[in-house]
Amino acid sequence: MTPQTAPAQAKPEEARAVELKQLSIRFDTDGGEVTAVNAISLSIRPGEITAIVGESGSGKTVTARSLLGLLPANARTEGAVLVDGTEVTALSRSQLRALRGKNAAMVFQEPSTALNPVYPVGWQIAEGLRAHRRISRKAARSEAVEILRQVGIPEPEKRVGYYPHQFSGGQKQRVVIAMALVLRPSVIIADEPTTALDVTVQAEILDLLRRCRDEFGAAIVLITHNMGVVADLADTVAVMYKGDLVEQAPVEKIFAAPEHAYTRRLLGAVLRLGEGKERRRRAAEVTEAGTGSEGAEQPSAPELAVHAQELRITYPGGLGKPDITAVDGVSLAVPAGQVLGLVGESGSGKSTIGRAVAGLTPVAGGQLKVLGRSVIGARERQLKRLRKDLGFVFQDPASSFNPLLSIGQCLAEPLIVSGEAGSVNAARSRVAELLDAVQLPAAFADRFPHELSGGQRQRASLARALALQPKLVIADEPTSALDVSVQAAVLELFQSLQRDFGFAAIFITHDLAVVDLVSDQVAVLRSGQLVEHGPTDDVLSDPQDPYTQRLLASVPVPDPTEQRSRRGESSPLGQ
Amino acid sequence: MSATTPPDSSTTTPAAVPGTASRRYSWRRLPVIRQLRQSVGVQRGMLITGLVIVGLMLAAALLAPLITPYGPSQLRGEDGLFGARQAPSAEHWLGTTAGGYDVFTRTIYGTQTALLVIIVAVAFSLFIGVALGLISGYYGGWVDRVLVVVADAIYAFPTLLLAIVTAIVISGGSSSLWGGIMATAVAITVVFVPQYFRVIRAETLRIKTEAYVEAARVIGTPTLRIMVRHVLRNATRSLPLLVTLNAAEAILTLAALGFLGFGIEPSAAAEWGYDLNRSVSDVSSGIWWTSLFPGAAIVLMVLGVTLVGESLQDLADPRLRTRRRTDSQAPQATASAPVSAGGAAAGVPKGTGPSEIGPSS
Amino acid sequence: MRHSTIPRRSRALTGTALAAALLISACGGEDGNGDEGGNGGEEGGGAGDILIGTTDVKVTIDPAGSYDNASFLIMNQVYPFLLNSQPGESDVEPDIAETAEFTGETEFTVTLKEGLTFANGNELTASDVKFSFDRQTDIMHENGPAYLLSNLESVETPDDHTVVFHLAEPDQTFPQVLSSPAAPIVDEEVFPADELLADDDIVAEQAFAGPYVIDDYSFNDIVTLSPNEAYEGLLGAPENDSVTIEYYSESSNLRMAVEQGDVDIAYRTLLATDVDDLREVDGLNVIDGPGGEIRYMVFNLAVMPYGTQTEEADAEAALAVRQAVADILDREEISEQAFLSSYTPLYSFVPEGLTGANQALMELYGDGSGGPDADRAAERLEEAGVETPVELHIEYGTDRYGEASADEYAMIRDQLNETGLFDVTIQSTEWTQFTEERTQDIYPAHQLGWFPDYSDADNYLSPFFHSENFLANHFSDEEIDAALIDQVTEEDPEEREAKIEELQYMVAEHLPTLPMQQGAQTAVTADYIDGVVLDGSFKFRFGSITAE
Amino acid sequence: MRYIFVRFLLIIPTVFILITMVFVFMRMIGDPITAAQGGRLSAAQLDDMREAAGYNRPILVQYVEYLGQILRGDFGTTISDNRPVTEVLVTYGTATVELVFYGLIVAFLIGIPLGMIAAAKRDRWPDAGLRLFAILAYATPVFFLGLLLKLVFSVWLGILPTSGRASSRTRIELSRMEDATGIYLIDAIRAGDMGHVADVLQHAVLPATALGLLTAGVFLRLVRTNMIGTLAMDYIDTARSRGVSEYRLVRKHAYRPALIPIVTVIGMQTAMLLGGAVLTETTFEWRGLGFQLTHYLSARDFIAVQGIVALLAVIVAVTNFLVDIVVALIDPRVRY
Repeated sequence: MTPQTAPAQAKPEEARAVELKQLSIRFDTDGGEVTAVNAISLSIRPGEITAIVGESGSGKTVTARSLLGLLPANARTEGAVLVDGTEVTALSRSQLRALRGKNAAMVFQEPSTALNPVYPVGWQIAEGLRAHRRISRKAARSEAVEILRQVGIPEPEKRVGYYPHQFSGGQKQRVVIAMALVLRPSVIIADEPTTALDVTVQAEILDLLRRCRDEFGAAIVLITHNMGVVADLADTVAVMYKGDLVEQAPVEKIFAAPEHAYTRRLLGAVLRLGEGKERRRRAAEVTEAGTGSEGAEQPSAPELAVHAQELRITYPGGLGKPDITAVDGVSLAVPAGQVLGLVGESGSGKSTIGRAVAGLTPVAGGQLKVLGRSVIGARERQLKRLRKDLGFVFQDPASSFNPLLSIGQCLAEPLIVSGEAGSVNAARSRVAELLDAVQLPAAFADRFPHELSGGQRQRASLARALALQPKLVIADEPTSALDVSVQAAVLELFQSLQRDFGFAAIFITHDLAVVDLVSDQVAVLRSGQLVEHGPTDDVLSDPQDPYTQRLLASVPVPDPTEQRSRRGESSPLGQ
Repeated sequence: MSATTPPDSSTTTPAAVPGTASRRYSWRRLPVIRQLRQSVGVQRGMLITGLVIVGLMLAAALLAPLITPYGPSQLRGEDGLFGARQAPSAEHWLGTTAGGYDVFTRTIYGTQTALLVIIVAVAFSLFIGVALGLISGYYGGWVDRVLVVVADAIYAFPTLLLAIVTAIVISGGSSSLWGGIMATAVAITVVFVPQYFRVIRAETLRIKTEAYVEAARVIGTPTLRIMVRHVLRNATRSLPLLVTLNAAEAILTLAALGFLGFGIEPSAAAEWGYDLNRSVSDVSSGIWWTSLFPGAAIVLMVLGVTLVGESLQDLADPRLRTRRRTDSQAPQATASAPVSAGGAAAGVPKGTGPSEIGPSS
Repeated sequence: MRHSTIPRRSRALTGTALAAALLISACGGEDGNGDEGGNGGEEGGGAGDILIGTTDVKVTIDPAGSYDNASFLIMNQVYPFLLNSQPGESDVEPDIAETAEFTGETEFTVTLKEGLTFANGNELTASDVKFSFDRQTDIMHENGPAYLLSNLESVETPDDHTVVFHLAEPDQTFPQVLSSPAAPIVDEEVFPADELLADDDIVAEQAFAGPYVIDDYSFNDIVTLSPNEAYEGLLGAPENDSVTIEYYSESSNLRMAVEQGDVDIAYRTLLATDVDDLREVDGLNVIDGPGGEIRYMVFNLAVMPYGTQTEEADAEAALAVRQAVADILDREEISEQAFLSSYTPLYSFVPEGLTGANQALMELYGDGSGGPDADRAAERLEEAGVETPVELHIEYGTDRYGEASADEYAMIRDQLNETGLFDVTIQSTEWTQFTEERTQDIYPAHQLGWFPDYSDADNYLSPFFHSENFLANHFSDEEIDAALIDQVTEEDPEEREAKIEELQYMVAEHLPTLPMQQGAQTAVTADYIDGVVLDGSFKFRFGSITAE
Repeated sequence: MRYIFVRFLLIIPTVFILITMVFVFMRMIGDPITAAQGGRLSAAQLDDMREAAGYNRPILVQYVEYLGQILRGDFGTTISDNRPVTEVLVTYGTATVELVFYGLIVAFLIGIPLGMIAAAKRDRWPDAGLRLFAILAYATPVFFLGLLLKLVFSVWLGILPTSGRASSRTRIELSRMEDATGIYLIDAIRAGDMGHVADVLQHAVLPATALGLLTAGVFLRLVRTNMIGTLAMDYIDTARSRGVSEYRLVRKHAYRPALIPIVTVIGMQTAMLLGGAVLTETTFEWRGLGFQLTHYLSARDFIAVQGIVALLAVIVAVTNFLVDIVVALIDPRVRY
């Protein structure tokens, strides 16, 4: 099937795929009216990819949904939304239905929930066709097969009858995109289409989206918070901040010369691979200058904080099924006072290793020594001594605090359990110190976890991990749930704390830029096996393993020019 | 920010950053009151109706001696026996029963019996069910497996039969007030423990993997402390619904046992099911007052309790909750509104669907 | 005393129609909706098909395995007895026997009629008779009536038509035993000697020699009977074409069924309220008969107030307490309110309608005419030095003796407490538990009821008041023991009647039990039904029923 | 297949536990001899009979003996009325199954459409009314509802029979049929007499309504909650963004996933219906297992009670098993 649409350039300059005029969106909530989008105006040309960027709560998703009239009942809209020249807000239900899918289609963030689990994907694709055209079942099916082939699903004839759960995450997202493409819409709205995916898969999906524009001539509205993705894909960028549209410009201009202060701040917080080397060098100088910081002097500190040999960790399988091996024969070491970055995609076993070191997951085989003690087969009583010297920072700041206890109570918990404080009141001063160490006001002790923002909670989480002055801290994706700017601040705090307290750390993450920033050493994991292990600079600048190389290549660089040239080098996306 | 975060993570919105000091122990955070303040429209109507009915029943139980002209087992007034099956009159507002008791008096006093059964039954099932569920969910292993199979087996047991057998075993078949109440309560407990067990076990399994429990384990918190302070306290969110269901079921079982003749002796206490049983034969004789009032009392009581339970469940589940329509409060005032632990802070539950997304992206 | 019209003594054979006419109480008269149900009387010619509804639960129709009203109701129609009573009579005469008489103090000889057969063609001989009685005692089934035969030592068959029963002790009630549930004659070629036979097999084998055979049999649901051509006994050939018995579980449903014409006759057991209502319904007749059932209260002489096992044991005071209770209770009031007169006051141990019954308690206690007398009770207690109020706990069983038990005992409590002389508490216990505990000296006083095994006054005396009585209430009196044996061996009927009356006065002085109420039999029929006879034999015979 | 097999094996422990529980319970509450003869025999006589029947032996011995019997496929003969337990189960089991089946039909016919309406009209007055109806259905005891139904439809209006499974004439004819199934409706249809069919159906209306309304209330609430939940799912939005009509969203996309939890609770509902059947059967003279059970229980007939409970347990367990299979059919994710 050849694209029928004329190239974007053929359209007159005035043509607009999407036009927002003074759009305001407000919500009626339990607590009153909340303004989500504040009088924004925006226009998107056909055949162009426009990225809307911003942090949580900036109103970018609401804006995108308003294009299809998909706002909840408690939303009230002012201003105009024009899609393909049609005023969306004034449409009747049936007119709206005719518009949806045909003029504009949507790609959602989470492919696994965007597909109805009880129907085959072919059925779901055909459904869109049949909703807009009179078409026989057979014809709809063959169109479904064709579109699946075009989005790169192997064996589409067979897989058109598969159910969603029979596809991998990346394939599901391809199916979702196929569903959007099949009606040849002039606008595709993609809401964080790659956030739930691994880096390597993300690269493939981004490529597919680019083809959507090139081959199908669709205008794409891309909602994202990832500046790398923006640099990779977008033609134009619109920056939103707390419901306002603060800046709209071509992508090169945004990256090269951001005008608005917020845009500058946003870009400034973006981490780039390779920056770490420089920072590390500077940091090393500082440490040398201030010789004999606390941690280094501990005489009893063993040479290796963590020493794993041929580590094997399994999870019990279901009824009558073999155990699942999560980690298989991994050997690694973390010297005292050093930070090991543990990198890998989802399912690589990185978190499992972290949990095993903390004694949260039993080890099936191999050897694991933590701070000089073997934790394999150790009883809870024996582990208890060790636990005083361990700190753990969890990924999700929302769930790592008991919602019913105040921050003060949470921070006092380790002190009470270890016997250092008798009660929450007795621990008050120490809690205040801890809060101060993570740059939070002491008054926060009386607040409840849900009253803190994500970044504040992650700081508190750090404070809790440090309460007993541990010799080893395990940080499991501590920043992956945070906004870019918050992430930068938390990472900075982590580094300075690590310098001050001198603890060894295992830093688990999927983000290579973060590893680059914080770690002295890197271990790369893939499907439970160690692929590469060495000093950060060596691994990142000169990866030996092909997987590490591919991983590095897949990370989009937050610089449109560089990214464009990189894309030229790397092989175009085959299947 | 991402769909993988559970609903409680929605508080990164600016609105949630509090501007006022702690309000931890305010009465507004008390269970039912908090929900009452949260509710709107139909849901509020349901909740209030339920609360009013339950309140009236409570009042009837406590003030029974003041409201009623006679005692529940009184057969004789100043002019001798009341007489059986007397039609409603000035002396007997709702007539008299086949046994010659005053229907109004017995209907009112019936609330006392019903409430006693509810209290004892709920206390028993709650305590045992929660303890077993907690242990089973937290420790797992063979204890868990055995308990699950046993709970499932009890579930498959016809409840009423179980209740009858338990009633005979417990009270030795005797029909004293406490014998009857304990029998019903234990019977209800046997039936309901599996339900508490299931719910608490499921919650425990969920909470056990929550980061804050792991955080507690990492610092070496003793197991009992984890179970009580972290798991149990957070596992109680479905309990209000279960408790009300349990209460409603207790009333119905008491009535069913009474109806089948395993209940409480009429001179020991007033019990609706028993009175209803005795009135079955009256209906065909055109004597309606002996069955209608005790029957209506059962329905009303169960209705009230269930309305409260259903509304609480609706309010706890963001999917089912109706949001308040326009309100004069300014947006920033949301911060001082009570915020549920369920995370519907400022009414902006996380994007699970179009009807729920708010001003976040 | 609705049933007082029943002739006490058997006379010559009167026509069944006459007896029925005597028994049927004033009928509702006008033609109501009699044919609405379409169940009776539509086939011209014959006396039609009769539909009877009952709430009694049947156990089995094997005579060795059941001892209950519902099972016996069927057995009465399908099995032959050596001795039986005519409708309207309570005294027995030969049924399939030619003669039956005492041929010695402990020897009873029966000769059978010639040429008797079962419906399946098997001959009915003396050997079948011996088999039937031996089988009862061999199986000794837990639900069976075998212990009624405990006085029977052996059965002898000198020839095919003669049966000789050898008794252990002299017993004038034995002829009655031969018409009791222990005595149906069964086919030895069909029934196994040492175990029960399933109902369906009995029906399939047609092992019947009574007036009817069973055509259709659906357990505790529907049973259809049709006349047995082979029957040549006392009761004669049935006057109807068939009888169907339908079983109900709720008496209210039975009531509606008879009211709406779904059944022609409702028999056992309608609630008093329903019977009361149905008396007023056009097109229905209510037929009353004497009931052998009695309700009474048992005092445990060991644990009642001042009982032998209590701290302040005092036989005099204990007796005074019992007598005071007898003085105070107002049976009439209870009968009217709790039972709507479906039970009538009982003033002796032997219920009215049986040979030898009197009203001993009426003379001895209360106001002398059956009413209560609290002052007399107060005097009695004071004389015996009893402190008032006397604390007394009375237990009653649920279900077994009807739901109205609760009302009955609530009223007893109310009447006793009202005088200020007593502080009575009552409580009910589920039947099986109750009956287990009643012999364990737990209840100071408790409820019981009695259905007779056969229509003889002794059945209301010996089991209760002999030293080895089944009540286990620690009552024992040598004089009474002797008197009991004396009356049961007395061969002269007049003499025996006098001794029984005397015995009732003796027991009434001691009051180990307190008679309360006597039951009545009631049937409600459509007004096109005739020939329903309820009499002192407590057997309901279907053969005399006709539908117009 | 393996999943089905393993799932099937799980029925065994459930039934075993129940049998054991009933065995122990029954031995705690007295024996059939006392129940039958306690009112007329002395304690010594009773003891002799108990001894003869073997009820005085240690409970463990009796239990092992009982298990042995069951393993040999011998469920015994009822003590109180001398009938093979298997026969009791077949006769009354079919009646109960028939009643529960009618009840489920009523529950489906009323509960599911009303639940969908309530979900669609969420938080408006039809919803409020329907929810109130659902709660009332739950709050009204079966025996009270039965009483009211009988009062209105039989006593006042006289349009429906008060009790029984069929009129006696029908019952007699059906019981005369050879190889009768015991399920009256089937038998009546096979007999080919429309009068009988009508009669059977007329008798079924009130009991089925009384029993079914309760479950209808449960279904209504469940359908409503699940529909609301499902309608909030992402894939509904995805479909909506493709221009799928709202009607189709409800009918095709929300309905089937929302049905899964309902199918799941049918297992539990069956247990509940069987329990409720005790009261319905008593109220409406429906000679089924529940009705018989109370009777056997008061007679302390161990054998009969154990047999009936075992059958009920098997029915519930098998229903749960079938439910799991059906869920697997509806929900592709569960398939193996």
